[in-house]
Formats: sequence, C-alpha cells, structure tokens
Amino acid sequence: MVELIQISPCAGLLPITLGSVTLDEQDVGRLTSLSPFGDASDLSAALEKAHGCTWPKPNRSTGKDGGRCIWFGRDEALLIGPAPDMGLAKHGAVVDQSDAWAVVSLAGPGAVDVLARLVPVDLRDAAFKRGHTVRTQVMHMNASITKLGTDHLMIMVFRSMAGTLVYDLKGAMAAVASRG
Amino acid sequence: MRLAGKGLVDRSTPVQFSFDGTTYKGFAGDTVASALLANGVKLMGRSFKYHRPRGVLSAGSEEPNALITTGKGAGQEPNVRATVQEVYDGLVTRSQNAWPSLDFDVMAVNDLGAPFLGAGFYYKTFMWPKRFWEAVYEPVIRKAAGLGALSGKSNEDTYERAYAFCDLLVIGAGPTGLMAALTAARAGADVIIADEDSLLGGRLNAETGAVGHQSGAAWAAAVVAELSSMENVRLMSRTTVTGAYDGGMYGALERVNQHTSHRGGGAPLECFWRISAKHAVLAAGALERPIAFQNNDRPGVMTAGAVRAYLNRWGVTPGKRVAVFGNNDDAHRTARDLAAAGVHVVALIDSRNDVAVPDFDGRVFKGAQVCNAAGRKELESITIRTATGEEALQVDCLAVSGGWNPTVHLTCHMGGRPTWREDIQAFVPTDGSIPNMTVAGACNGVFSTQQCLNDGVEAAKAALKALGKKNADVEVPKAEDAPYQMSPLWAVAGKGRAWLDFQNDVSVKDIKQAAVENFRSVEHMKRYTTQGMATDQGKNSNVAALAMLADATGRGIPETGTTTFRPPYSPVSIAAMGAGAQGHGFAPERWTTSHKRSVEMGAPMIEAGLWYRPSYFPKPGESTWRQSCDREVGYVRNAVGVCDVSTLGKIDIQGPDAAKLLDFVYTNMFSSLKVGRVRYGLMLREDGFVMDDGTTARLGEQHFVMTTTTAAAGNVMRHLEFVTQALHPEWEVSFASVTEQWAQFAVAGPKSRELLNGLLDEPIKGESWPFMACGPVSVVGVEGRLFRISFSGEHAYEIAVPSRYGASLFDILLKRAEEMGGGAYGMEALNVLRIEKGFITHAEIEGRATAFDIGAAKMISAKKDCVGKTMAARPGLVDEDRPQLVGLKPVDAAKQLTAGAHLFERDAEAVRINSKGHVSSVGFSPDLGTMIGLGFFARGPERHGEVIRMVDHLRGVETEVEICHPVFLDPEGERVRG
Amino acid sequence: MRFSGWRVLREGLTGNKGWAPHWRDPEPKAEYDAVIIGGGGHGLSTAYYLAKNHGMTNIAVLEKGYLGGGNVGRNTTIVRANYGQQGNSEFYSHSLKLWENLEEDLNYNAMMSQRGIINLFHSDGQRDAFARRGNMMINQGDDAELLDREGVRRLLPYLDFDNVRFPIYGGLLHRRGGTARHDAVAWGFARGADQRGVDLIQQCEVTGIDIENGKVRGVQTTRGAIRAKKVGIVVAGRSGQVAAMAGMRLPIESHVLQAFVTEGIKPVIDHVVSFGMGHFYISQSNKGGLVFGGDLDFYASYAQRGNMPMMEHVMEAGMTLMPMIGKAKVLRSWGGIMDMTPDGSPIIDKTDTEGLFIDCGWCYGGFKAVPGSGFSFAHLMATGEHHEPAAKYRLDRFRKGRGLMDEEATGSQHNLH
Amino acid sequence: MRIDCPMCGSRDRREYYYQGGAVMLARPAPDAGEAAWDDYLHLRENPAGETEELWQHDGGCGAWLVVTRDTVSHEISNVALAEDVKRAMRKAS
Repeated sequence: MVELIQISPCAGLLPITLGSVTLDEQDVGRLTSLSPFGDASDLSAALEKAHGCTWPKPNRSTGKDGGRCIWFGRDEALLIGPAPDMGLAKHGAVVDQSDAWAVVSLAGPGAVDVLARLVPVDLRDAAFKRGHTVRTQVMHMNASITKLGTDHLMIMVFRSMAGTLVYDLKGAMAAVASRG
Repeated sequence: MRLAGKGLVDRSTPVQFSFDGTTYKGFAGDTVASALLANGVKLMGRSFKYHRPRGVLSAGSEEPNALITTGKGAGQEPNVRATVQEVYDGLVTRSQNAWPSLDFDVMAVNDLGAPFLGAGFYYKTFMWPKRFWEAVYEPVIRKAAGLGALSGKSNEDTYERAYAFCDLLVIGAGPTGLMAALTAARAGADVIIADEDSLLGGRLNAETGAVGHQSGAAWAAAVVAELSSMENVRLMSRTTVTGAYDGGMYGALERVNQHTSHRGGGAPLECFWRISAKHAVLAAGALERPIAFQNNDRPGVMTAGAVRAYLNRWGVTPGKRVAVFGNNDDAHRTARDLAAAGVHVVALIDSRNDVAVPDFDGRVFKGAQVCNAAGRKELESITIRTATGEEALQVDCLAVSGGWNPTVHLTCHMGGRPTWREDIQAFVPTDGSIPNMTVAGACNGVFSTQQCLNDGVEAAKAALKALGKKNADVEVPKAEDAPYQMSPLWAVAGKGRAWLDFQNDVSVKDIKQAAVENFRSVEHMKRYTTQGMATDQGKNSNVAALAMLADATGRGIPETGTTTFRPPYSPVSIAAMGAGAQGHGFAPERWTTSHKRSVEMGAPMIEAGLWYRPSYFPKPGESTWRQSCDREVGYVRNAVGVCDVSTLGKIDIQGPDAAKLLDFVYTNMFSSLKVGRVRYGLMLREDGFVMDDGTTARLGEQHFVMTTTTAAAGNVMRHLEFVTQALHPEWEVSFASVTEQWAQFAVAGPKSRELLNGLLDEPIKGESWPFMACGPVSVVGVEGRLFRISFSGEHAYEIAVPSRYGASLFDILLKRAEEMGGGAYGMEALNVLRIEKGFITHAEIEGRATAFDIGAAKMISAKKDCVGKTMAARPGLVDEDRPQLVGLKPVDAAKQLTAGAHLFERDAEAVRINSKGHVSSVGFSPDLGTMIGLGFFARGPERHGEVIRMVDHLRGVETEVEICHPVFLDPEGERVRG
Repeated sequence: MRFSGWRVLREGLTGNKGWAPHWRDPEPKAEYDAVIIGGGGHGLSTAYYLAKNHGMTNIAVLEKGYLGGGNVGRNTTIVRANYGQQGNSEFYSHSLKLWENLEEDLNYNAMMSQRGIINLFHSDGQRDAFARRGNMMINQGDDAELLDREGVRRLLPYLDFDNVRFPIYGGLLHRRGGTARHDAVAWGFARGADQRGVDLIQQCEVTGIDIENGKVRGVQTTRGAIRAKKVGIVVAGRSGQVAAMAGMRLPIESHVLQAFVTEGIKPVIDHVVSFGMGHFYISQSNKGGLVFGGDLDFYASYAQRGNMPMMEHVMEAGMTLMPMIGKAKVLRSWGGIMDMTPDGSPIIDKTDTEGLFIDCGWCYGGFKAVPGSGFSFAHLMATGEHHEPAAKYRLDRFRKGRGLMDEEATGSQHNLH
Repeated sequence: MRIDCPMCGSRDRREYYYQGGAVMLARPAPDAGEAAWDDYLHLRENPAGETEELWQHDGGCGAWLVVTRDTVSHEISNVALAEDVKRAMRKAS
C-alpha cells in the first residue's frame, strides 16, 4: 500500500544553536491566507466568531498560540493554527498556505542582534514589541517576522528558500556569537 | 624613539610584529606607524609616480605615504594605513610599490625623468607607432602604476553587514562628539556614537591640555565609561562613518578584528553598517594641512599635530632634533610639548612676524619660512629663509602646520558644497547640506577645546529639540580656550618641486602648468594633474592646490572653486560592502520538493528564475547528455514520463470580479471559461509585446488558478497588483501566490492515465477528465488537484499535492513510471518535446515578440479591452515584414541547427542587412531523426516548404534549412485528446 | 602645437616653458552658422566633425559649466560594439572604427585600449541569446567569439568557477572592445575643434531657444543672445529641460547610475568583464584602480549620487563572481544622470522646428558612442540627411512602434534598460 | 533613502520597486488615439524637482504607492496608497 509521507520545509537542517541563540523549525499548524474582497469588517467579525481573533491592524497580530492571526500585507492576514472555518469564504478569499512557508523560531539572548545582520527593520523591544509583526526582507528574501517575546521571533519565508534562510541565519548567528 | 612615562599605550602588554621581514616590538595600543617610529624606522613607503622615499605624514586615516601591505596568502591586504593599523602579536606587514626593496627601488629612476613626466604628459605622447600603445607603452605603465597588490586568491575571511537604528548618530568621539552624545544620552535619546579610532577621545588623547580637573584623555575615558553603562547608547569604536545618504541613512565600516589575529570561522574581519538615524551630529574634527616647499616630502617631515599625537598618545618622538614650522599658534604647542618631554627642539619657525611664542630652549624664527629639506631617505637638514638670508639647520624631524581644514567630507556626500571662511582660511560645511544633521566643533571651524565642548552640548540640544525630547542637565567642564590665529601660507616660493599631493606626486609646478595649458577650472586641474585623486581623496592637499590654482589664474580662492568629496570618507573594502554574497549568498536558492531525489539520481541541476531544475537524469552506460535526453523523450512519446513543474508560477485568484481581471490581463476571454476547465492564455505588456503565457483553470465560479512561466512569475504577480490597485481598485478580487503551496508534477505519455489511476482514490474513467479538464482529486488520501493539460502534445496530466507530500509523491510517480517503461524527464527532454509540438517558451517570447510574430494575433479578442491591446496595434508591431514564428528543419537530416544563428535567403551573403530572422530554439527529435528548431523569419508563415540558409558564424555552422509549420508532430492533436 | 614624444622631450629639456593652452577661451560672437548646446563628449565631437567633415567652422559650443564635465568625465570608460539589434549594431560598429583611429586623428592620447570585453553567461538560454548577439556582431563585420567555460577560465582564471550562485557556462568575447581615458577623449575633441576654429564657450548657460515661424533663430544665454541658423541640443542629463525650451516633451526619464573606483593596486584584471546575472562590470584603469559599476539605482534622479542598496548589490555581485577582489577598497563612488528611453536606445534626429536638432537618450551607453554620435549628428546638422549608421535613431519610433531597438527586451519602462 | 509606507511605516529603499511616473495611473481609453498613448507610455515631464511616482512596497506589504519626491534632493514630501489616489481620480472625473 502506497502512502504519501510528509516532509517539513527545514527537515534535516535544524535545529542549530550558536552562542546563546537557537534556531529551530516551528510546527504552527495550518496557515491560511485571508483577503477580503472589499472592506475587511465582515471578515473580521466572522473571524472573531469562528476563531476568537479579530482582523489585525497593519504590523500587528491578534489571538494567541493555537489561534493567531497576523497581518500579512496589504489586505491580507494569515490565520495560524486552526483549520479555517468555511464561513470565512463568504467574505473573502481563503487560501490554504500551510505548505507554502518555512516557519522557524529564533530564540535566546542576542536573537535580535542576529536579525540586525539581515533585516532592514528595527526589531529591538523598544520599537518592536511582543505581538508586533512586519513584512520585510531577510537578506534577499521576502519574509514575515513576528515577535513572540523578548529575544524570541518567528520568521517565515517561502518554503523553497528554507535552505537559504538557514544559511543566512547561521552566518549571522556565528558572527554574533563570535563577538561574545 | 619611545619616551619613558609618556603616552597611553599599554606598556604591560608588549607586542611583536614584522615589517619587511624584520621583527619589531611595540605595545598594545600602538599603530604600525607609532611602533615603527618608536623603533627609529622612518622610511615607510614610496610614492606613486616618482617612487620617492616617504615617511609617515599624519597620525590618522588620511595618511598618504605610509601605506603598507598586511597579511599573507589569501589574507594579504594592500594599501593599509600604517597610521591606522594597530599592532598585534604575529602581525606581518611589508612595504609596497617598491622593487626590489623599499630601501633600493629601481623605479625611483622615474624621479630623474620628472621633467618629461609632468602633469598630463601621457596625453601628448605614446601615440606612435600606433600599435605600440597596447603592445609596449600601456603594459609598462600598468605595471609601474598601482600601489599594493591583491593576493589574486579568493577571499577566505568573513565579512559582515548589519543594520542599526538610532535617534541620534554622533560622528566622531572627540570633545565635541563625546559632549553631544553625553547630553543626548542623559536626555534618554537612543544614541550611537562612532569613531574611527580604537580609543575614543579624538584630539584629547593627543594633547596635554586639561578638561576640568583631569587630563583630556582621562576626561574622555570617564565620559566613555558613563556612556558604556547606558542602555540607550551604542559606542562604536574603530568605526568610520563612510557615507551620508538620503533619508538619514549612513554607511559605516567597523574594523571588528583588524586589530586581532582572529580570522575565519564566524568572526568577521570587518562589518559594514547601514545606520538609520533620525538626527546626526557631525563632530568629525579637523585635519591639519602641510605647507608646500622644496622637498617637503622627505621622511621626517610631518604635520605638527601628528608629532604631538605620537608624543602624547603613543609616547614616541619621531626625531631627536626637531624643528617646528607653522603659520599658526597651534604649531607652537608641538614645540612646547616636545620641549616639555625633553626632546631637543632645534627651532620654531613661524611665518608670521608679529607673534608671541612659548618659552622654550630653542631658536625662534619669526617671519621666516622653511624653503628646502635635505636627506633622501631620512630628513637631515632644513633650510630656513629669513629676511636676512638663508640658514641650514641640522634636524631629523620637521613638524609642519599650515593650519587646519574642518572635516567637511560627509557634508559633501549629498551634493553640498562647503563655504569658504576667510578668517580661518578654510572651507566649512554649508548649513543644510545633509538634512537633519548638525555640524559641531572643529569640523564647523570651532577650534578651542572649550568651544568644542560647548558646541557639542548645543548640537545635542538642537537634535533633542528636533526629536521632541527634553534636555537633560549637563555641566560643561572648563578647558583650554585659546583663539586660533593664523595667516595663510600655502607654499614657500622657490625653485625645485614643492609637493602638494604626496601620493600622486603632484607639485606646485604641475598646478601652474595645468593653468598655463588652460586647465583653469578646478575639475580640469584635478583631472589633468591627478591632484586629489589619490587614496586620501585630497584630504591633505586639495585646499592648498586650490590656492595655487587661484594664484596661477589671478582669482580668489572662493571664485576659483571649492572642494567636494564623494563617499566613502575613507576607503572601504568590497568584501565588507558585499558581505554575505560570496559563493551562494548572492541570491536565494529555491529548491523544489524533488530536488534532493533529482540530485541523488545524478541530474545536473540548472538555474531557472532562482529555482533549480534537473537538466536530465543520466543512466549507467550513457556517455552524453543527448543519450539521456533521447531516452527521456521516448518515455513521454511511448510510455510515461514524470517531470516536476512546481516552479511554474501559480496564482490563486478569487472574488466577484476575478473573471473581469483575467479578461483584462489576458488577450483572450476567460469569463466564458466553464468551471472545471482550463484555457491557454496570452498576456501582453502595456506596450503591446508579449509578457507571458500559460494556462488558467477555473475551479469555481469566482475562483481561478493562473499558471505563469517560471521566469515571469514575479513580474506577473506585480502586474496583477498594479492592475488591481493602480488601475481598478474598484474590482472585488483577491489573489495570492500558491506556487509554494503545491508540488506539481507533469505525468505525460500514453500510459499517464494508467499510472495515475493507481494513485487516485477515484480513478479516471473514460472521458471523465477530457483534455483541458481540471478539478480536485484525492491522491492516496491526500487532497490534490488534477489538470489534464499537456506541454508535450501527449495525453498528459499535471497532478498537484500540498508541498509536504511532494517528495514522496515524486518517488511514487517515478517508481510507477519505471515499472511501466517510463521514468523521470528533465529540462532537455521537456525542451525537445515542446519544440516538436511548436510550443513556445521565453526563448521565443523573449520580450521583443508580438502576438502577431508568434501567430497569435487572433488571440487578441476584439470583444474587449485588455492590457497591451492598443499598443499592439501600432503599425510597427503588425508589420507584415516582421520575422514570424516558423518551424525549421535541416535539408540534410544529418546537419546541425544552432540557437542564436541568423537566417538568410539561400543565396544571400550572411551580413547584417540580409539577416531576416534567427533561430530561437533547437533540439534533436528522436522521432524525426533530425534536429528541429523554432525561429523567426520575415513573412515566414507564407513560405513553408522553402529552403533558406542558417549561418552561425560563432560556432562555424552553416546549414540549409526548410521553413515548415512549427508543429512537427501530430499536427491534428490526436494524441493529446486520445 | 603638435603633440609627440619629441615635443615632450624638447619641452622637458627646456623647462617645460613652451606649452600652450589646449584651447582658447573666446568671447561669444553675436551670430554663428551653428550652435551646439552642450560641451560634453557628444557636443565636442559634434563640433569637431562639423568642422572637419563639413567645413563648418563658424560654430560655437555653449557649455554651462566646464568642458567635459558631464557623463564623459564620470563613467566606467568602456568602448565596445557588441550590440544585437539592427540600428544599434551598425552605429556602434561605426563608432568603434572611429575610436580605433582617434589618437592619430586628434593628436591626443586618449589611451584607447582594446583589451577585450567578456560578457559571461550562466545558462543555455543565455548562451543562445549571446550567440544571437555575437552573430549579429559578425554579420555587421565586427568581432565576436563564443567561449565555453574552459575558454573563460583561460582568460579569467580568478573567477569563482566552483562555488558560485550562478555558475559560469561561458562568455562572449569581443576582442576589439576595451577602455579609453575618458577625460582625454573630451579634451582631445575640444582641442581638435578649437584648432579648426570652433569657439568653445564655457560658463555659458542656455536659457532659451528662439523660434520664429517654426524656424530656429538662435539661443538666449547667460552671456547674451546668440543668433544661429542651426542649433543642436546635446545635453545628456538635461535633455528634457533644454528640449522644453523649444516646447518639446521627450520620451526620456532621467536616472542615476553609480560607478565605483578602488584604490590603486597592481594589475590584476586585464579585460573588461561583464556579469549579466549581477548587472556588474569591471575593468582596471591604467592607474591601477578597479573601475566598476552595476545597474541603475532605478528611481528618477538628477542628483548625481546614489544610495546604498544598489552600491551593496554591486559589491555583492563582485564578491560572488570574483571573490579575489574583496580586499580592494572602494576609494570613490559617484553617480551620473542617464537619459533613459523606452527602448534603451538613443535619439539622433531633427525636430518639428526647422534648424533645431537633438541628440539624446544615450541611457548608460553614451561614452562609447562619443565619436560616432558626433560624426552622425554633425552629418545630420550639416546636410539635413540622416547618416546611415544612425538612421534608425528616430524620435517617432515609439509612437509608431517601428524600428524599436530594445536590447534588453524589457519593454517601454524607462528604467529597465 | 527611506520611504514612509502608509501601511508599514518608514522603510529602507531596498524594500521598494520603482516603476515610473504616476501618469501611469491615468490609462487612456483604447480609442484615445496615438498621441494619448504615446504620452501615457513614453513621453515624460521628467522634471528636475518635485514629481509624482509609482512605487511598490514589494519587499513589504505589496501596496502600490504614489510617492511625491524631488528628483534633485531626493526629498519625499508625500506618500499615498495608489488605490486611494486612483479612487480619488475617479471621483474627480
């Protein structure tokens, strides 16, 4: 009997710890892209009803582990965790992206310094607090970065670029570690 | 010579390093220059053109003479400033631009030829005989030019780039900068203070004056300690702010490990910072300028401030018998400090008549000038010209001060031009040159320590105000507050050569000659003489050269011109600014889910729009790629082939206006497409040329999935964003790239249905999936999608599953295909298969092809508007004489076709005006037993069956070819429907 | 005065007292047969060829700054004739032939150095595209050779062949391409024009173009009105502004292109190397500096300076292609203003105003065109007929879509060429 | 250079894609004639001074923007979402 086996985007690449920072793949469950056809208010209401998190403002996330919604760009949010309620599709496009992204966590003292080697956005706590999220770039890759806590970030890039993400982060981690 | 009890070096940490093979001792905190001077070494380099012996001139990054090479093997680094490079145990350095040795340099013969090698001489000669320029003259000139040498080996060191953000960037950590940083930091601002020196404090570390109740150096150390303890402050030593850019962006180079032996691994040698600052304070100080006189370049002639720096900071006296020559009060301090340290000050020569001089045990000449220096490799004496005559003095060091130039450089980086100030005979920054930058201290022409401290506070307050932050109380300590008095003296009159640009060997005579030859504009003079084009960018000489040009042309300095500087402030390694890109870091690598298996199968992987795709899958016994390719083509034509097509762009489009969007971006109609069906679409750019093509499937009434070519996926996505945001924001439609979500495989060939039926939970029966049908399927329990489409002309499908299952599905498909006499096929076979069917790719729609050219003019629907429709109707785009798509086959089946060859009439000469088209794609068709090709030929569609000529000069191929229909196999399309 | 090695020797022996100005600084006359607006490379060569080829010596070049102060003095000095499109191919071919005799012609050493240009390719598709271009070059009568990977390795052993993001498949070698000393080209043409009687007038900005009844009458300048029967606009970087004085709008958007030079180092790169995947090209000057550049900064600009993102991209390209240059240090960076057209090719044409001509739109390829552009523009201005090698550089080609020369095949977006 | 994206805030120029003049928002009717289309696609005011341009924040939120920027000083005086500008244009016409 044939069976399709699942392989995660960073299989065989992670985890890595260098200095005080650890990079690991994160299994966050389902990823669903939500885009309203027009105004987001109906979609927001449906979202709150079904999943307990509202439509996020730009650069912010709502909800919590297991049911988080992060702002994902213009007119787009990403529902992370649960399978989407099918009722959402009445108010906008609901697109399964569970396999489209490599999701990693970077954690430990100095995690923000590591990203400062690759990301052109100020991710220090004063400017980028827990629950804040950005669409930006990691080196040459478009990415989504969300702060889960002090020195704890979730980073997403396209699945096919998982190898490059690990390569770039590893180099930055080594450089930060070398400064002690 | 090192003096006991002087300086800030760490005498408890001795260090050994080598220069030109000799080992020397220094201390932690020494630069190569200070340590060599301490060891009595004065000759450190040779000049660029005349190879004149040179010693150190300065004590900073502006050094034009003491350029050395450090490191070995791939670590070799040329043109390192001995005045910046710190010594560490094991540091290897050597001199450069000298052969066979620094002491005896054959090329010094150039100096004797100087009368023939003056400014711009090379523009007037080396023209005869003609071919001698490239054969003889140029190679000799190239070899003689240049300074140090690269190793020629690939970089092995680690470099780094990083971003930083702050409210206030303070550039320079002298008295002004430290005070500015302290003021802003205490007020709670997020502060970065950067200084190129290893020790923060600027001139305070080089002077003896007190600040408050302690020495300047001690005060600086105390402020640095306080700043270090504050969380809102980042101190960056060994960090040169190299450029000012738009929007408060600054480039900065940190020399992370240039002062240690730490190499390799993760440890970066240097880091290039991109700093985003809301406000900046430029506190970069000032640079002292020499005075031109005959032989003023002899080793031992230095700037007066540099002599004080070596004395007070490094505890080194550059000479045992020192004279000081200046046109300003500042020079007097050098005499005073040297005398206080017990060094023999032979004389103080001040060009001004009426000045008060400090009391010391040496001769004083007022209203006098040094007019010559003697001693070739080491200064032996100077000649002084007074009102009464000339006199020679035996000295081994001459400290010279022609005044100070504010360090205006960064303020010029955004096009600002500095302003001339008559009172200090120098340029100062022009207000507003860099938005949100305040210039303070010596770089703004404020020269006393006290004034600098005050100015630092004021600059910080201005910044705080702009940032909307409250001031904090900062007490300004008391410090030296002497006025800066000077009288201009650029060059001492006399015969012989008086040097301005030391490194490039530009003398006062050269400037004058340039003026005579009518190079009177500053830019002309610079370019003609190379003045200011050396590694110091003219920091030491531009103002004096400008004064000389003004003098030669009878104009004032401000009327003559100004100086300008471009980034970087001091040179930055390519490796630092391009850090991370070496090897594979230059662009992301995109791997399909079948990548690993393809590599294991020995497939050469080729690049396609950042993705890697397999070229072919070699089998044992195959010695050429053609053998593999032919076999793979056979799989598809005769059994079943499997190919990963996940790299094609897939865009999920939904919403009430989804069909409207498709009708607008495609030339043909999509609103009429039935749910569950797929249609081929052609997309134009607004200028009417073909942008991309692909199939789009309708999954629901308001739900489509568009396919793009691999290379154009990003462009098409942007195009859709443009249309829906900038042209039709009223449309209710959303789309998202789902390229990465789905692993998609082509399963092609007569046995494709049979293969799939072993995997589909609900097998395909009869006509349940006709050609161009699509829909959801269950693939061994996984929700997938199936499309009955073909890029090979065979009965074929594309099957998609979520990417996590991609690798597994590929393996299963392969195994089944192999059992059925088929297998995997790569890009080479895919190319042959599609050429046989006349399907186009980006080889045909390369950006200059129109719908008319590819025979698709009728695909532009007359019933609606679409992007590109109007411009595609321009007369030039539908000209009957345009080369149009044709099939090509050699008249002699054994002959070769090559892509990139041009096409000519059979009897026409193969020259430009006769070229009537070209070959775009070729492949060997195993079915036809010959090479076939696609190409474009003027009026080609009218000429099927005619024989023309293909000429590829580059590959030496010339073939008679027959024009034919671009579909070579199965023109009726029976197989694809069967 | 004729320049030669003997002259340098004689002057050297007699104290270099005999050198004369390379050109005069005349006062503008009230009227000329023709006036050239713009004393850059193209303007000076136009004046030179008007005088030399067409006997028009009662002409003036009006320059608002100093001669050769625009892009001719701020570029990466590359000279080549390796174009693939009809129209460009014959033009650059003609220009290269003029370069090959320039020193003799001008009696000025412009240091034309035919050290060879190699355009690298990184896939089979790119190889075929370069083959098409190379064949066009040979069809035109120029030189081209298709090198495989080993052929490239023999010439450029220092490239990273083993660990590089875009592997090197081969290169198109154009041996007659190379570099020249940019300033000397401008000065040589200036001196040549001056010797033939042309008035080169610096610090003279044109502020208006006088047109009556559809005919040009002259120009207004900061040094007074000057009457002229013919006026040529040759002001790369300011073409839009000057054309607007005649009521014209041009198919041009101005962009900034950065270039970089390192500190002098001993010879290490003997050719001009171009890396298409990274939009990077490099050569080494005779003084020892590595001279290199990349793509446009991509936003419209007249600022003559760029920003860090493109600078870093250029450095990245250098590091991935030839990591042996890592320890060379960038001494200076600068930016030039590029007249970008919708097909990336230039314009040499008449205008709707009789007697008014325009030469513009050289994108970032203007330097190598200096002799050819002047030659062809002079021909057009003097005879009223298009010079054959430049005959396709028409203003109306965009409107009609006829004879577009889109070398990059990127379409009508100005900054993509 | 930094551009203040109305969605994302101030971001480095490297996150943005530049297209050209904001004239591209005003697409002519298909039958507007040769001159109108020539204007739209090719001819440019190309001022040395303030101008309106189309950029896309493709390394960020993906929004198309109308950026008012000086081509000499590079100073940016306004950034708006292209969709808002386009809607306003429609309302006005």
